[in-house]
Amino acid sequence: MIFEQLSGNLLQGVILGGVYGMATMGLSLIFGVLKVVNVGHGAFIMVGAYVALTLFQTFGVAPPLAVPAAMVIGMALGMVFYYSAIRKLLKGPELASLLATFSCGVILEEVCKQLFTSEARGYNWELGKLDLGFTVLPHAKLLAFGGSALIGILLYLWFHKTRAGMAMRCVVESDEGARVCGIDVDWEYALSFSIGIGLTVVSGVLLTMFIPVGINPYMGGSYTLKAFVIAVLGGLASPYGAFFGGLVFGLIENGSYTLFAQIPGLEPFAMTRFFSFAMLLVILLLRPTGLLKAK
Amino acid sequence: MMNGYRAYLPILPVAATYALLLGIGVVSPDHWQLIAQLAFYCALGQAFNLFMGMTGYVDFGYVAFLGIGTYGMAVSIYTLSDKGLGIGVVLIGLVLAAIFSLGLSLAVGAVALRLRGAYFAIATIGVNEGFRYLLEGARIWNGADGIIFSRHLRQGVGRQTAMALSTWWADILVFGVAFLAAVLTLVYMRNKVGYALLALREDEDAAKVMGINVTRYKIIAFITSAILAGLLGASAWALKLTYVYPSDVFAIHYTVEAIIIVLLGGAGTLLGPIFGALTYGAAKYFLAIVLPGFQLLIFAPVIIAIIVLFPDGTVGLLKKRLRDTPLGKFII
Amino acid sequence: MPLLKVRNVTKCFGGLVAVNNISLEIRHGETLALVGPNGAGKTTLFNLLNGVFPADEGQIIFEDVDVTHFPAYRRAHLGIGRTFQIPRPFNSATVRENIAIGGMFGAAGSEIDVDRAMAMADHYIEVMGLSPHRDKPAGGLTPIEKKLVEIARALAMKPRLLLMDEAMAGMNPKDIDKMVAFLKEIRETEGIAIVAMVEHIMRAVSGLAERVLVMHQGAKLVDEPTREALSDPRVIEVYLGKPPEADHAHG
Amino acid sequence: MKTNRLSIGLLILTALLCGFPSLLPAAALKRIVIGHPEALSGQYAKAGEQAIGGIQAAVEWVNTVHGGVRIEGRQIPLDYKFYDCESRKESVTSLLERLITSDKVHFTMAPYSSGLTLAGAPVTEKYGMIYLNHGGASDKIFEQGFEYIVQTIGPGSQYHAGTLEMIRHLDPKAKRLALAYEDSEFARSVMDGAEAKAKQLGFQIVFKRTYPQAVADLTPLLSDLKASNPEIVLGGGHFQDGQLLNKQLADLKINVKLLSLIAAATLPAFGNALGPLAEGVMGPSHWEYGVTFSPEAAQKNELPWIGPEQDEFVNLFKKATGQELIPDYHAAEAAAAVLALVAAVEKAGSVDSDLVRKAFGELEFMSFYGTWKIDATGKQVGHDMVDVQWQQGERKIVWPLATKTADVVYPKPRFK
Repeated sequence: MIFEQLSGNLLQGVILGGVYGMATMGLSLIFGVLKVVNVGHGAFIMVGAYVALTLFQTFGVAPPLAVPAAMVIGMALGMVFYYSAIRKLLKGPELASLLATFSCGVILEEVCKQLFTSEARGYNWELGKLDLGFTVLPHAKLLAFGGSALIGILLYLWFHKTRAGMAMRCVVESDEGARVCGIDVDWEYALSFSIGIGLTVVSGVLLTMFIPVGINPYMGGSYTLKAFVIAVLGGLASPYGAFFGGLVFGLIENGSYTLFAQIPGLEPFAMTRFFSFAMLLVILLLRPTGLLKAK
Repeated sequence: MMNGYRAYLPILPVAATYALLLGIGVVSPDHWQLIAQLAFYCALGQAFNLFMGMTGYVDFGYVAFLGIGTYGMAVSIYTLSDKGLGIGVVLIGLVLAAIFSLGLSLAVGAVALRLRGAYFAIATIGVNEGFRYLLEGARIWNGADGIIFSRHLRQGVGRQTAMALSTWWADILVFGVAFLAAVLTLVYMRNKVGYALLALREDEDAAKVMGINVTRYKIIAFITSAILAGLLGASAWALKLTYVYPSDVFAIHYTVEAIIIVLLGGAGTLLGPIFGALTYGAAKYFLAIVLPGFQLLIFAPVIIAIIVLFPDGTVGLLKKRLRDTPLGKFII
Repeated sequence: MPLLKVRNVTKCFGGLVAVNNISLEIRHGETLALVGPNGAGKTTLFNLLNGVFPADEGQIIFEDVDVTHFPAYRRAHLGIGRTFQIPRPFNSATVRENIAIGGMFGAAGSEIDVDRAMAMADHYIEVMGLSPHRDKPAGGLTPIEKKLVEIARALAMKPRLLLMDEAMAGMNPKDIDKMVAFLKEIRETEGIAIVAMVEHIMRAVSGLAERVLVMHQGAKLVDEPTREALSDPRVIEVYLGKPPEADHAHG
Repeated sequence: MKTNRLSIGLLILTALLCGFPSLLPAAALKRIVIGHPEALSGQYAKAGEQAIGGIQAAVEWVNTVHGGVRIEGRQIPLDYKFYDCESRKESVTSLLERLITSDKVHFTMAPYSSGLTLAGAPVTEKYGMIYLNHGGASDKIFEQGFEYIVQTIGPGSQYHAGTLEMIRHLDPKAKRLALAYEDSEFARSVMDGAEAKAKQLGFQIVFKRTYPQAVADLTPLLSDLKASNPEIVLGGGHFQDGQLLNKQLADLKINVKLLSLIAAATLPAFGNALGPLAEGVMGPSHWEYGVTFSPEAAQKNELPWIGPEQDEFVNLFKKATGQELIPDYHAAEAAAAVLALVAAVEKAGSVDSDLVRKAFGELEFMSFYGTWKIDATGKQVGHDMVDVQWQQGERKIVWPLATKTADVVYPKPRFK
């Protein structure tokens, strides 16, 4: 019984973890290139959720087809925030960029509150379910997982097979080196910030395929915190590390629930959160480069 | 000291500001709660600045110290109010708040202070959230139910005293914390601690080579700042509001407010947090009255504009400008 | 009884041996020039001597104390001072404060309070000719001035051994002569041993150092009195023969 | 000293702006003012907006239909003043005090939620001023010995009493009950109440677990719940978590005979968000459009009737908010609190809080919201809740039988 439940939870965890991983890639990309922690991360996920919701409800666009629109909107938002705020703070203390990204998130939340009210919304897009006996997987979830994996692979190919991607990788390794090689570092910053935001908004679309309800302007906060843990699992500066970090995170969150549930007197769900943050600290201390990377 | 009292002159504007605030509150008791809220922001800014401003380390989980301080006071009143200690429960509460925040800061410091920059910020967020969910998950101190102890306070000290504690003495304590934080900031600045912190803020590796035991000084600042936060939580959140929910007192939003206050005024300055707190507190209060529901929409872009245009903060800027004028010795 | 004794010290980064099995001794009050091409491992050796990072192997003994595992600040307390190749003053602090910080926390630190440190700072400001800049933030100075501040800060630490990383790079010959004279005087009056890292300026080497230690690819190539070293064919080869491997090593 | 001069200037400005009204001499009672620090932003914004709309509707009714508050043969207009407390505890105290001292309000209302209600209590107690609690359901508020809090929303422990009685009525054999709810003081007091009631009625609690606030995925909890094989699930806590719970029960094909969710399921947003998945889901509500309280019913129960009838209230609410919106229970209970206040003030013949508090104690009436009565601590004991069920995209009242607008669908339709 417990074993069945545990395997069901772990499978669900991997699927959810894949989407979480995708939702963290943008954060890691931005940190990797600009060394800026986007504290307003969750708000961009929220924007993606509203993009999917609005396109579906107003124009009947199926959520997967909202991905390109989300990418465009996200990149545009990224450019706007980069050139109006982030760019001038790159050389300043951490404090300034932390507060600025947080404020960007607040602006988005408040604008969305004015546009959509603070009511929790949702949409209904049923594709059927896959019943495995020990657990049930709706097709929409599988599609979201597949989409996340695909985007992860595309990002990888872009980084490794295109000139633009390789230029960005140079900047991750060393600003100075990239400058010497004739790469316009400032433009790479702008581009990666905007791609990072674009990916995050896209992940918001995919997340609604997973959970199409409860969409509200303040939904992002808990995703920001999760993304921090996942990013650290993946090494903070590595977008695909983040993807695998997501998988690990999903496994741990869902797996540890079953274990904590065996201990009387505990609230297992809250303990899983405690566990994930405790893990964050341990990893930061022992393996700040993430779980996957050697050295 | 060679400079003697002159080095401590900048405490005068601080004392004057707090005296003025208190004076307004006493003359016009109608505005006491507003004054109290401003004092809370002053204390929050001063206490946060003592670590963040002086070391440059951004503790994004700072609110955890306020939270655990709140619990210190709550636990004391909740469990000891029927022991006939009278007002003693409040004193024990303050001591517990200090001990709890000291303990937590030692634990956090041992782990997180090994990290730098963004890693430190993320680790401290992790501490705050992790601690909150530990309380909820393991049902420590009633877990998510929190502690509601209004009745206990009243039973312990009597109805009139309880009311006076919540609506007057709690706020006086907040003033006390704010002033104590300012005094400690200045004392640190004028002593070796301050120079060590200045050096490590600028260049931690060079500071080590100069013979500075950076870990030691970081922990001194961290603990001082944490204990002040614990006392602040015990007075402004526990004694004043007489209840505590974990979701309320571990809310990351208060850390952000502390950052805003310090940044508005100027990180690492003595007067900056006060100026930041008064501007922020007053603006927030009036916006809530004039444009209810739109405060954040107005605040967020203004904050971005301020950090882009005045990265040193207002007092930081003044300090630079006034360095060579007679006023310079007051403005630090 | 030497001031500093280094025995078979090695430091690797990944697969790269930055410092390879080096031994050396420094006597009280002596001046040693550490020379070698870019990437020879000189800065790494400095970092090992003052504890920026620990050695992988070997032993470092300073005045009878085994400091191999001491962190940087404790070595500073014992009397090892240091300047950096690219000056690293505390930018927002004034020149006076910068120098005073050296006094407050250096070798004599435990007995020196803020006021005494400030008085010491005033002394070195005078000596280094920095008086016009006394109350200016160090971040706003020229590179040369920053270098002087850094030397003053290191001297205020009252070290018995001063490690100077490219202290004279970028100076004109006149300033170099002045600096050499100054260092000689300091050495006499304060009894400091100096290890000066120099890349190219032979003028400084010959004027200041009694002994030259030449490093090449992480290893000790030559350790002999200045006069012999300057005419040693191996040294000349290192500089003029341009061995191709030198470019690959990190220093 | 530039900074200081600036801050002094700022303070003087502050003092002037707040101080002026308080310097004016007290005039004869021209208006009666209710002051309210309500949550218009932050996590309780939605409930706060509803409450303000409901209060404005009630005030409008008092002034235009009722002709003002009747004291000593005069009819005094009612005024309502609110500020945004941003769902934050520290703002509640300063705004309350401003309302009491600068704005010279006569009565105060608490913001939505138990926590914010508690935050303001020390201030209103200090000033000895009536503090109308429209959205703080925690029973613990009334164990603290506050003297001026008057509750209109029903206490949390009673939320599921009717639901469980209904199940007993419909299905005497149903036994296996699961509780899955948000880890908050409010949801806990609801579920502890439900547990006690359920045991009394012979149910067996097969599952009782919480999930943290702001949860994004409930799958592990729900797999655990599924393993306990329940017939009835009671749960929820706030708004989005209830939607999530329903959606993920459907995802995991966990079918039960009855699903009742507190808070979330009683709001229009629930049906909009979930569509067909909401079918058959229930929720306990303090009030629902379609309840059949009327002046006639009041007469039958020998209770005085106060306030607008239901449709009248809905129209006033739409006018106040400027939106084509059916009010939910947050609006209704806030409006009912105002009606209770008017009744109490008229009974006391004074705006003195002590006299009015005494009148509250003796007050018992019916309005569109239902019956109203408090006990000695100020806790609401006279109001019965209704149970609503989503049927064909609409909320129908299915319990108690006397007020039902549709028959309950039991067991609920299965998830496909």
